[in-house]
Amino acid sequence: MIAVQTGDVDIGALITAAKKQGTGAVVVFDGVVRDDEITEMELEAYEEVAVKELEKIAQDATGQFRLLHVDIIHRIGSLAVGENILIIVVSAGHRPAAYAGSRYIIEEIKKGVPIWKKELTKDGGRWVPGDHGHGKGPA
Amino acid sequence: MIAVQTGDVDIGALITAAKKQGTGAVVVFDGVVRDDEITEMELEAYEEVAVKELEKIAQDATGQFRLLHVDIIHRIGSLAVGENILIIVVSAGHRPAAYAGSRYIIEEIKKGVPIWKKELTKDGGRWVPGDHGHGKGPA
Amino acid sequence: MTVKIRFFARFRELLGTDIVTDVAPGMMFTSLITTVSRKNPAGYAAIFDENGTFHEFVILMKNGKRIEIADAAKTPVEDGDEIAVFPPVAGG
Amino acid sequence: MTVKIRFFARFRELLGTDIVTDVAPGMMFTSLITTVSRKNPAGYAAIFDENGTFHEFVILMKNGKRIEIADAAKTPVEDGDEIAVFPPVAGG
Repeated sequence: MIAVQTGDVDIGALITAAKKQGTGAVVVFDGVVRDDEITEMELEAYEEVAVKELEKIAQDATGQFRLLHVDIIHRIGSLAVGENILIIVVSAGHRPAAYAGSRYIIEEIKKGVPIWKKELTKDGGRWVPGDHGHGKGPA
Repeated sequence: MIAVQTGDVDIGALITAAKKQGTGAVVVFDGVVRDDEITEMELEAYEEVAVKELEKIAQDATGQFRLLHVDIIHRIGSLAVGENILIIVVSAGHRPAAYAGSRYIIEEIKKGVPIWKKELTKDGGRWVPGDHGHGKGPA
Repeated sequence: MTVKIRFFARFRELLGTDIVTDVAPGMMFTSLITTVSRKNPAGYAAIFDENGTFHEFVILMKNGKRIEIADAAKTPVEDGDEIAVFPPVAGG
Repeated sequence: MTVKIRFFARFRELLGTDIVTDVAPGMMFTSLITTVSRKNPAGYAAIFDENGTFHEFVILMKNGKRIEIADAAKTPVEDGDEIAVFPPVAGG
């Protein structure tokens, strides 16, 4: 399952579904809204492009690390502190591939998928600065 | 929660409980009985010592990677293909610490916690060879 | 002919988004964005520097494919195109 | 005086476990395990080599603490001790 959506998911159910034939290790990454003195976080995506890029990242990771299953769910909309932002579930025959595949996916998402975060504080809001390969982010 | 037990756990509930103040990333490792032409797996532990060593590993990982929460549940008894053997849930402020802490814990468990696995096949059983620091395993 | 312009994040807050506009045949990517973003000086300044060049961090897409800043001035927009302009991504 | 011997995994299958036995004061760790494991030649061979020395992969514990093989011959067992002998671990 690759999705950009407002709703949350049942991680336990995803893990169960990720146990394809040959699975010896499942690794889950769950990115959470951190309490950096914010009231909530607003996420925005260029959805059609983001989904396509997540699909490509999943495909690349599957090939590179021989993953047996990949889920990537990136949430958008308003999220409170402690809510899930990004859930990555991967399964593989052995643990080194599962860890490496999971880490590859999160780093690729950070690099290039068109999603933005605004942290709302009691004094207003601030866009989380991004980091793009071809230049520095805005000051 | 640090435990050596026969029963399974609700990983979703563990993730929710792992979201302590300051959490930005949760990483879950789930080791699963792999279908290596086996009918089931039997796990045995020197329980009191295994629990103490898991507690020490959790404590070391918490200090070394500034983890905010650690769960380690190692199951024993008879497990079917696809069942959870070992569940590690860690939370941290940022993802590098969560991944590194999770990986540290599984590698330390493999090295030194007194737990053994026997794979039952249609032709009998075989003990999974261990690997101990001070010498080669049995032939 | 008609194109749709999508701004995101900070650019969206300053300039709006899903802007459907008529353009003359032969209109180039950079000219189109320059024209549209001039309606709000802060929006223009967020995207362009004082020489009228895209800030190096700005990301451009045409129908979901990246267009390099260096190519944008000579890339024509075509009928039905979806043009996207956004700041560095910060998902994950 | 009484001690409890716990074998695990393959050693348990060959020799049993939770063996409570009376020992004379001054009995050493190695002597005790040698005596107890002799009851099954395959169990003895799993733990000791042809010189009567522990195989280098064997792990020894006394009350949950590791005893090095090199020290086992001169480590006395004491009343109430829990002695553990096991092959390399394979959890995780």
